Amino acid sequence: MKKPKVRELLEAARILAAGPATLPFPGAPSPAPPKARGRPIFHERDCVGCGTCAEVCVGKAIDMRDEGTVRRLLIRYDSCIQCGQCEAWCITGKGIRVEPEYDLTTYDRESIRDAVEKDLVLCEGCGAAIGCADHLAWVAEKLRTGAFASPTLTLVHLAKLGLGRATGDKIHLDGRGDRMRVLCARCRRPASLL
Amino acid sequence: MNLALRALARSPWVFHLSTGSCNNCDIEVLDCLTPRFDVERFGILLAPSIRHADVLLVTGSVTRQSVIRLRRLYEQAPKPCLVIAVGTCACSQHFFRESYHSAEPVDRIVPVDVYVPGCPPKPEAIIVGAVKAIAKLRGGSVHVG
Amino acid sequence: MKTKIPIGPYHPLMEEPESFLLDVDGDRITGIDVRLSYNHRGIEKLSEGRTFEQVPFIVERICGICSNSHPYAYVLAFEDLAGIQVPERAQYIRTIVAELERIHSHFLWIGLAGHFLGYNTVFMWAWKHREDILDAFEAISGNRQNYAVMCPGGVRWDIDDDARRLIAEKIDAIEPKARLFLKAICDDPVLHARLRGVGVLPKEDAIAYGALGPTARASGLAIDVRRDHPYGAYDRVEWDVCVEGGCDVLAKAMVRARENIESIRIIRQCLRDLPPGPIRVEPEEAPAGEGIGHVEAPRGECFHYVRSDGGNRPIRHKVRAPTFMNLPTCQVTVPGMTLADTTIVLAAIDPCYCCTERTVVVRRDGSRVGWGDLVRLSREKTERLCREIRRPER
Amino acid sequence: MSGDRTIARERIESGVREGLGRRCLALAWSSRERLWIDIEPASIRDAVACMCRRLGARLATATGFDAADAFEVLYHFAFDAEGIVATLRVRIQDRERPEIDSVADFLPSANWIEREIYDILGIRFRGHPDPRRLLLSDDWPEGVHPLRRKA
Repeated sequence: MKKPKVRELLEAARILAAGPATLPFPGAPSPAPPKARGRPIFHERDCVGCGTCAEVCVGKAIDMRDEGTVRRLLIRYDSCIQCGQCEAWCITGKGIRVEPEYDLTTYDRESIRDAVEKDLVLCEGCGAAIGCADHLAWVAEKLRTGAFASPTLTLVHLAKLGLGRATGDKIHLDGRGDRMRVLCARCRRPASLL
Repeated sequence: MNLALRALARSPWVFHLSTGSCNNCDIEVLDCLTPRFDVERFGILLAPSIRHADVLLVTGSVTRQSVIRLRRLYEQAPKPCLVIAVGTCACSQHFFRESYHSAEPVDRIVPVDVYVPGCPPKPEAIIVGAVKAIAKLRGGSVHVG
Repeated sequence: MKTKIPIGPYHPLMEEPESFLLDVDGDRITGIDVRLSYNHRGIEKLSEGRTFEQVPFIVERICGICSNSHPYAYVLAFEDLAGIQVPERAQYIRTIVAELERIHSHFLWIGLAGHFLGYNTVFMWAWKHREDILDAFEAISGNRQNYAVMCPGGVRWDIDDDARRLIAEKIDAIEPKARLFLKAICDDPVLHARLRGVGVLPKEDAIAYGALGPTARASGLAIDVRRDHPYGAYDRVEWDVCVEGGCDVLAKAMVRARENIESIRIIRQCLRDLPPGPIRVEPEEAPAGEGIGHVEAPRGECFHYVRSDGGNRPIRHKVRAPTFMNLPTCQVTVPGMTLADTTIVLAAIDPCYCCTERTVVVRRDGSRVGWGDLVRLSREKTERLCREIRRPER
Repeated sequence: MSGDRTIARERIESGVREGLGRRCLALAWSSRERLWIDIEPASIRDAVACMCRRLGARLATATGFDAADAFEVLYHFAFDAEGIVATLRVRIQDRERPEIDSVADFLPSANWIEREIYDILGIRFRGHPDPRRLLLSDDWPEGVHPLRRKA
């Protein structure tokens, strides 16, 4: 009986000497390590609005909606399980980033969200959304000279660089003369073939 | 603020209820009691019965089998009773929304005062949640009923 | 006097809901019945709606304590199905993470067992030391739990030199504590008086009920998936399977305490031998077919079956958690015990209901003896034993 | 190690062929450690008894699967000494009243496994000692089984 007690008393003395183990939180901040997965935040500058994050989100916390000429990506932190898939699959790698910020406590769960809005490029033939201007420009830059094969990509990219006008009013398609226009895949077919 | 409320704010007793969680949030809640975080220094104690508790702490995604129990426990709680939803499951059910055995998120069943999202939330976040709950109580905007 | 006593499903300390119905004659338990469902969340069905890439995040949330074992078993099943060879470095990282998880889980159990026996100091100490492991996890993977380390074809997070140093540091810090607990379980007379001969699961019953992990190994059944069906880097490091012949709760505690030491040994060797190279291969399209993966979770074998029709989602994903097999052994271990011993006997298998039901929660109404009362009974017994043991020394 | 494994594979394969005889409809290895055996539903009790008693396997679990045209039940056995997982597959053709013999009376570990399969797929196990609901909630409607495919 004595030996084990001596051993445990020694341990207790050691712990006593080591000082309190309790963090001073919330009196003092207790930052998470830099790699910690807290809440993901959109970065407007690097996000191209492709919607990959919404696609891979396991908790279906990211909602993508096209309204008029704007695409809106919305992340709801009350549904986010902080798995980091959105950051891992982000095509630019920087459009949505998981920050080590863990304090999301709130009185109203509708209030904890983050959103980004991106301009859409609409088809001049039918008015359907083709994609975000930044996304198409990003693709054009990836393809380099290959992008010239697609008038849509080229026009959007040039407009992005301040050269010319990409989107215009809706037009009535009448054959090959409309090839050099911003068109969706469906309108591209008659414009190229007829 | 009356005396009972003031006493409550100084030492809230918490009843912990898991409505179908993965255990992580529950362990982090227990972790708050251990030396590193030690919420007992704020007078927060785990209560053995809901009838002794001031705070109902709910974790988990609310399964079909537990939903009646959650409702009944809230009815049995002495009022005012604060409800804290800990973890993303309790806040919104995230992917368990699509499950055949899930009921509704906690806040559709009982009024929730503070949400602590996170999967699991760090014990620090749970402490912040408790602090916010007490602040709300002091502000007097708690569901009394 | 014969009575029926329901326990649970909600009680103050056990973090999960479960419901036991005990048949009691006086102070003796004559029968036990278990009701699940409170924690059933339908994960197997949810899996079918996700891509193979997303499933690990779902199975990770089956259970918080085994939040590495379930994804591990799943990725092994997927790799068995798709015939993927995982890079060597990933195998080592997987092994390190799995063993870290085992240490944190066993410390958690030791703490809870201490609490049930009325040794709250043990609870506080064990959980305090466990924080070190969680810190290591947070530094490697970004989360204290739900590490998201496993992915089909490898691992998501690398262990760089900093992380390696950190893990080594944390392991060095926790080793004397693990040894302290081991010694205490070996020679503490109160623990022996309290646990020896309690909750006996004979070897034949362990086999018949298909007991797994520490529950089986404490009954002299030398099974361990890590050795019998080698995966990860377990066949490249030296370690021993911990088997005890006592069949009682003490033996289960011994197995867990000894496994801590073995886990530390495994991690040290893995950190030393960590080979360079890539940490994952991109999995190709999964062919139609089926695969099986199983790993030794802290509680026993965790078994996953995945079936694919050639698409990007599983058409069937079966999960069998260790507690599903271990819990029915309470039919053998609990009857004959006194009420005061029930808590520790039930806790001895380290039950994990969220795993078992992969998904739910339960509770019985009417007059009930709460788990709290049982814990109190258990503590009173320890105190009595303490006094009795102390007396002859005076 | 690999040499031992080859001998163990042969031993188990011949053991299965001898023990099951003509009841074994097909036998295939998908990898070095995974054996798949097809049998008729009628011979399930003999087959499980053979695996557990004669060959010393441990019943790891059983998986129920709704294969649209039939129900499949896969009994997974682990041979721990040999490092092999063998799976017995039965196909139950009757979609209206899927039934199979229970093995829980002589194998307690199958008790919960079979109750679970009944809950999620509605396959009835004839002669089960305790066929109560295990996983689903008290208010779950009778006759609805969540893992069945929609017709």
